[in-house]
Amino acid sequence: MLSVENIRVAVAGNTVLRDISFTLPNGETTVLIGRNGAGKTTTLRAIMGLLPLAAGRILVNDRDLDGVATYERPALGLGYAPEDRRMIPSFSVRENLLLPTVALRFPETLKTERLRAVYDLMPELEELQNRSGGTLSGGQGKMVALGRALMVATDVLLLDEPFQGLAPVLAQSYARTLKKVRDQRPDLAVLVTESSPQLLGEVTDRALKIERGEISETTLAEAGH
Amino acid sequence: MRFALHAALVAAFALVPLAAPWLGFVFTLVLAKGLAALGVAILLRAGLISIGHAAFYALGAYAVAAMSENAVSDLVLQLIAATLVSALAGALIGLFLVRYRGIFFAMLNLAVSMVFYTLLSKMYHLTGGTDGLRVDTPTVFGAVIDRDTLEPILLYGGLALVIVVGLAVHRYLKSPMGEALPAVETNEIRLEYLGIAVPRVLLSAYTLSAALAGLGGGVHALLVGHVVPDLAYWTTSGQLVLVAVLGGIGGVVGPFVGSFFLEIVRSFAVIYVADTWNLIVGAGLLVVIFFLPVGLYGLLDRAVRRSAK
Amino acid sequence: MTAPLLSVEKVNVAFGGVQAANEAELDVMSGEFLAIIGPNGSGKTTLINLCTGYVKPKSGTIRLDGRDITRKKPREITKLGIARAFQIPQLFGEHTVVENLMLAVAAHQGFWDGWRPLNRPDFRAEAMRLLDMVGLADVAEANAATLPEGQRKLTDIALALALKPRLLLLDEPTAGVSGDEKFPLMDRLTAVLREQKVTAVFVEHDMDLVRRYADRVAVWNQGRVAASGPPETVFNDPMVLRDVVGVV
Amino acid sequence: MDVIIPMLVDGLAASAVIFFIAVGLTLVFSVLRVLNVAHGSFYSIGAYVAVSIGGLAASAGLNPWLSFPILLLSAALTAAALGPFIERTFIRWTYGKPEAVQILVTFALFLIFEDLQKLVFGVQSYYEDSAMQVLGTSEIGGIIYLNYQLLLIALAVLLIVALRVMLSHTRLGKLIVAVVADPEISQTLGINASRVYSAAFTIGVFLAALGGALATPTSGVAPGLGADAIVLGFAVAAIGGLGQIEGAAIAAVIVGITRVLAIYYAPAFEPVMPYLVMLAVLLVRPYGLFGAAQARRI
Amino acid sequence: QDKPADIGMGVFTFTSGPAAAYGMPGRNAAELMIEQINADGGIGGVPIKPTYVDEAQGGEGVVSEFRRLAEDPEMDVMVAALSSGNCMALAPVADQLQMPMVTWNCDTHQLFLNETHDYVFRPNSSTIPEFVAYAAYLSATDPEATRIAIINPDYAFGHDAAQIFTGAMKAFNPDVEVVAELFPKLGTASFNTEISRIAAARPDVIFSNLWGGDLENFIRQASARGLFRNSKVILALGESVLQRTDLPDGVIVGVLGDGWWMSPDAQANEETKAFVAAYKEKFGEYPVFPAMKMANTILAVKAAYEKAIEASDGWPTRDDLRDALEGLQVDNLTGSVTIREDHDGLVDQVVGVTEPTDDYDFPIIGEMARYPAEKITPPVGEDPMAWIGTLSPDFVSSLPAPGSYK
Ligand SMILES: Nc1ncnc2c1ncn2[C@@H]1O[C@H](COP(=O)(O)OP(=O)(O)OP(=O)(O)O)[C@@H](O)[C@H]1O
Ligand SMILES: Nc1ncnc2c1ncn2[C@@H]1O[C@H](COP(=O)(O)OP(=O)(O)OP(=O)(O)O)[C@@H](O)[C@H]1O
Ligand SMILES: CC(C)C[C@H](N)C(=O)O
Ligand SMILES: [Mg+2]
Ligand SMILES: [Mg+2]
Repeated sequence: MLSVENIRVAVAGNTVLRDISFTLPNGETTVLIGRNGAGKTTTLRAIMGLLPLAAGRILVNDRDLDGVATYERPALGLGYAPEDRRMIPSFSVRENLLLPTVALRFPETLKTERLRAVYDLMPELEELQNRSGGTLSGGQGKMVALGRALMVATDVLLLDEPFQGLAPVLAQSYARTLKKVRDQRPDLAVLVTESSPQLLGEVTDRALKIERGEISETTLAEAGH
Repeated sequence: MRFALHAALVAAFALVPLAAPWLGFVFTLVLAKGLAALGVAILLRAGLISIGHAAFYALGAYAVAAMSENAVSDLVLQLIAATLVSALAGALIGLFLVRYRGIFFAMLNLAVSMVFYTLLSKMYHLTGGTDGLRVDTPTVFGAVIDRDTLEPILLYGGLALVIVVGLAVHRYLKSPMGEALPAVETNEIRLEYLGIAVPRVLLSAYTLSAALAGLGGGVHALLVGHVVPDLAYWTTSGQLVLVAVLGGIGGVVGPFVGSFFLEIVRSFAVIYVADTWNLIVGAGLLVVIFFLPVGLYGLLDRAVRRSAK
Repeated sequence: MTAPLLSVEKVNVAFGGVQAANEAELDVMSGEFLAIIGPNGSGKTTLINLCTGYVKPKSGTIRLDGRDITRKKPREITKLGIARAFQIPQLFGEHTVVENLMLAVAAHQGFWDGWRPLNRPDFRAEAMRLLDMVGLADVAEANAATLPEGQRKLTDIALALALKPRLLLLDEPTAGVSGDEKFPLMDRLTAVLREQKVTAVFVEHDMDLVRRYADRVAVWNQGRVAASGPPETVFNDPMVLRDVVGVV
Repeated sequence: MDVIIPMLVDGLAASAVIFFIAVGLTLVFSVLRVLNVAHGSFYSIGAYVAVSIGGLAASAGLNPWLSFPILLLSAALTAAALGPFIERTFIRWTYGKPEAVQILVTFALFLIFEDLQKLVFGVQSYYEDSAMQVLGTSEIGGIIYLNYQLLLIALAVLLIVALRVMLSHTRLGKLIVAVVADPEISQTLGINASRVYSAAFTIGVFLAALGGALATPTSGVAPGLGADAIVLGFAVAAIGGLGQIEGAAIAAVIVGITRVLAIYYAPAFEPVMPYLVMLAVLLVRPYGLFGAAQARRI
Repeated sequence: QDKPADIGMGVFTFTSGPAAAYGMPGRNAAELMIEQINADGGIGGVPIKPTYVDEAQGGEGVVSEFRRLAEDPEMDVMVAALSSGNCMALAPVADQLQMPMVTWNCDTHQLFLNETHDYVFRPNSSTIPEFVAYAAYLSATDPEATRIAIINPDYAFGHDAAQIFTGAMKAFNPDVEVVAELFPKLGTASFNTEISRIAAARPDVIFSNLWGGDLENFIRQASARGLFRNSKVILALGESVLQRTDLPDGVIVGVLGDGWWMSPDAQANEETKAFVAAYKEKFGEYPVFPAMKMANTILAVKAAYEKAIEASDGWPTRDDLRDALEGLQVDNLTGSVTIREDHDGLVDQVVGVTEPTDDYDFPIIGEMARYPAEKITPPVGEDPMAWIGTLSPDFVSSLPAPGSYK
């Protein structure tokens, strides 16, 4: 469970987010909708601590993230898949998936267990596991990024524009994966940003719309105009 | 207000040596190195750091020495030659170097200067090897003078020269070509997409900077009366960069302020704290970089403006 | 039908595995406004990079007025009359907005004069005129690096206009421009372009914008044109609706 | 043809020393993107520490074979004492700053260290060669060589292997590679990037100090050591392609061997060989042997 | 002019950088000698007040320091400099500022070659006699030696020496050939390649005028690699490191002059013994030849002053001192020196070979020859290189034999 309380965020001088507040209940998938430059990525980056808060606070399971460095947040169960797939090119897919567990010094048993779980969710990753991160296509990269986030995401999962640039076929299977995730992890709160929410139909529990740095409840229907 | 500051600087420069004549020598050295540092500063504006400009400084100096060896004794001719030779060398070397950026530009300048340094110390018959060459007291417009008259000529003539050159360089920096230099650092691609030939921008800057270094070297040679290969050694180049940044690369005056600072610190450090003058200069440099990115001149300038308000 | 101003013939380029241009074919007619739409990563920006010499194709030819420009440098192509605005604004961060513009004006009207200042009345006047047009006159003296994304975008477009091009390539001109400013901006822009008979190609994610300003739409997908024609036909093509969803 | 053997032994031994200098420089650059002029100071400080400790050990009559662990120890001490401190105080500040600034900050540090060394160790030259003595010599092709030279070659090879293993098979190695590839995403995956930077820089200091320490058994330590080391290190790092460990190794071999050849066939050019090689290489490959341009996405 | 409070003396030497290892003994000797002179009343009742200048700051720094001091009316004489480069740079300045300059160590023969310096004097020898002496000693002890290898520092001093030594050797024995000639740059740390190169050339003789830290490194590496076993070695500045490196026996060394603190003349001189003892006492090592050179040079200045005081009524001016230096003849700690009309010094050359001794924990010089200055110094005005060309084998036999100097 994640709650964002009146945060203000400025990027390179101009305020992008004004007094944003919302909560992500466990077991629910929330979509954050908004056109380019609305502030979706900024929101997620702020939650990951990549951007400083000018005001407000962010809590995970009622723990204030203030003073918790970015690199300490995955340990709290935050998983993040950025807008542009960002693989370590010289690592294999498997190494890329394991990287966060290496960083967090997971015991071997836990590592293999998590990896297993991810492979069960996304069998296609098991086939890719020996490909090097540099050679992945955009779509494949998105899938691996999701898997990598799931390796540590026990509480909160943040996905930035997962469908952007995905060929429709891939997009469908990605959506199915999200559905599985929600069904299998009732204690996981998921936030997906999207400028094109159509595909999210059957996954979404709630939709938030972000416009000129402010947030409002909405429904996919009206968002999808 | 700025004008007042500059006038004050010039006046101080002209008057102090009357009180302590040996400073006349140091001040003239300040002018010589300041010219070279100005050349380095021009390139720094484009984000290009040359750890090799001492080569052009030395080239100018040796050009003067070579001329006085070969009985071309007129000071004016000698300085013109020093400038032209270095400019030419700069243009030729620049042709290759303007393709490079960042570290690699620095490295290649270093390499070129070290090769030149070695040539200077190896070609005994031409360069007198490491003992270097004598530079005889020149004639001025044909008039034979002795060293005691040469030095004021170098100091005050040099000062006048620096003012003229400074104004010219100032205009250049304000011209489109000059304004394009920082643009090369911030966004070279956009310049290309404006149809501007970046190599040409840089080549002209490189040639100009080499010419300035050569002129400075010429003055140095006439002043010290003896040239040695060390003039081209990379530490000398490092010093020029240091001086430029110390003084501030924003304007034309900065490098001279930096050069002044360094020479004075050195002259007095060797008298009182002989063993730690590197330390002092190093610390000074850190202070400038961390706390006043505008350089010493920027500091002066601000101080003056503030006091003006 | 007249000969195309710009023509892209069987162009291929790949980055690692990604085929960013795949036997790409495209003609741009003189005077038209061509919109290019398509999913992210489909190769739209790459197309512009190809036409301006920033990316060199593995194979294929690009012609301006029938003249081969495939292997020319960006600055040579610019001199031939193609100007470009970037998806990520490309500005001179150490200069003020008006200085940015004056540099562009100088580039067009006489740059190689080391004696007269950049900041001379005629250059400044022209620069201010351009800033006025994109509605940035009031931030003229601001440092370009400090502008918000939207205004950076507009400055970038103004820089391209300063070159008085025959063909203008705009990469997502209104991305980052807040919604209420989009249309006024495009109105001013298109007015100027029409009046100066400038041919324009613009990459856009905003379909309303495309419907409203494009004479013709080319749908880019996986490095080539998937469909092309007047907006009304294209936007009724089911394939387009299916494949280009994800770009609203 | 009597050149071949000396060329290999002396050349490679020289290459080894050069490599020790360049590899730390290039490693630090590959991680921190900072070209560290002060690297030369760490080299000479390592040397001074080694002769000091070695001298004490010798005068205490310790077994000369202990001088090898002492060389390592000296490097480790130097790294521990200076690495994290310098990185946190000065280097960190220069991340992402223009090269000119980085070079000048580290150059200033270099100047300061030069005088600090003079104040601590004075100007006379020190030496401690028991390591060289105990190893003795061997005659190859009628010329007597120091076994220590052969040891240096072996150590250099060992070092390359060790670094490779470290980078691709240890936890720290993986983290370093990740941070180099993408500092920001690395943090979102739980990597403490700034700790990694510190570690990488400290390793760099260690390598520099090790190079200095390993040089002492054959050559005394005197002021000016660092200055020569750093320019040579730059040249080699640039030739190999900045940030390329294998590149540095190959560049070191080329430079070492060309210098030997020069001493045989054109002694006058020996000092410029590194620069001539650099000019030649960079004119053909502008980013060095193993380096490549990173085209800017627009 | 009447008596000043003290005699201002500028003393130029390397006190930092790699050359300091060689320059420091010079400074130490100056301190001690001046102390002693002042202790017994100074010169003509006036104490010397030294100002030390570090030559390591480079050409223009040294020049500007010289100027600054010269302008100070308190300053009366300059003892400068260690390096030939600096002497050449300072000489014209001395003439210009009419400041008497007495060189203490720089020894390039170029200094007075085709220039006259009215205010510059060298009460020391130049490279010509210094290196001719080594050639003479070698061909006397080892006439068969024909294959010579040379390894000298890569600057004028090294190159001149190579030229002079080979020139003389060829004059003494036409069969002499140079089988290897190397000029490693100053501050080289590892000479291994050079050593292999030399070893491969199988020379009878290895000549070197490396100095300071370079010399120490070379000796250590070369002796470890058996170079001293397979060839005869000449180390022109070997004496300056006798106490710091364990030099094998039988190496030809000398002192670029007569400044060997243990030479018969030196030992015969109570003053010298006292100086040596005091030096050892104060600085923990015996005075190497740069120290002796400095001491002798200061004695020359003292003598010049006394001569000037005689000559002039009132206290001597700078010009009086200059005049006194002309043709000065003075006995010093290790022998004597005469200043010729070209301002160059006539100094004997002492050469010998290292040999073990029970009295010290380092080798000393034995089998010495002391070559009389006038015999091995080219006459005034004669081109040195041409003069060397005129030498012949019987020149060698006309010189005192090795071992004759006891
Ligand atoms: N580095 C930056 N410098 C200046 N402005 C920035 C920077 N990064 C983001 N912005 C601005 O912050 C605002 C929000 O950016 P953000 O990336 O969060 O938008 P978004 O909703 O994710 O858009 P998209 O759908 O394109 O990802 C935009 O106006 C953008 O221009
Ligand atoms: N310089 C480059 N190096 C490597 N890959 C590149 C480069 N430029 C483009 N690509 C790849 O080529 C493909 C097309 O990129 P391009 O920028 O043209 O897409 P686009 O259509 O402009 O996408 P968007 O709408 O997001 O701007 C992408 O997969 C991109 O990753
Ligand atoms: C150390 C000295 C032997 C230097 C030499 N005398 C010179 O003139 O440079
Ligand atoms: Mg986004
Ligand atoms: Mg694009």
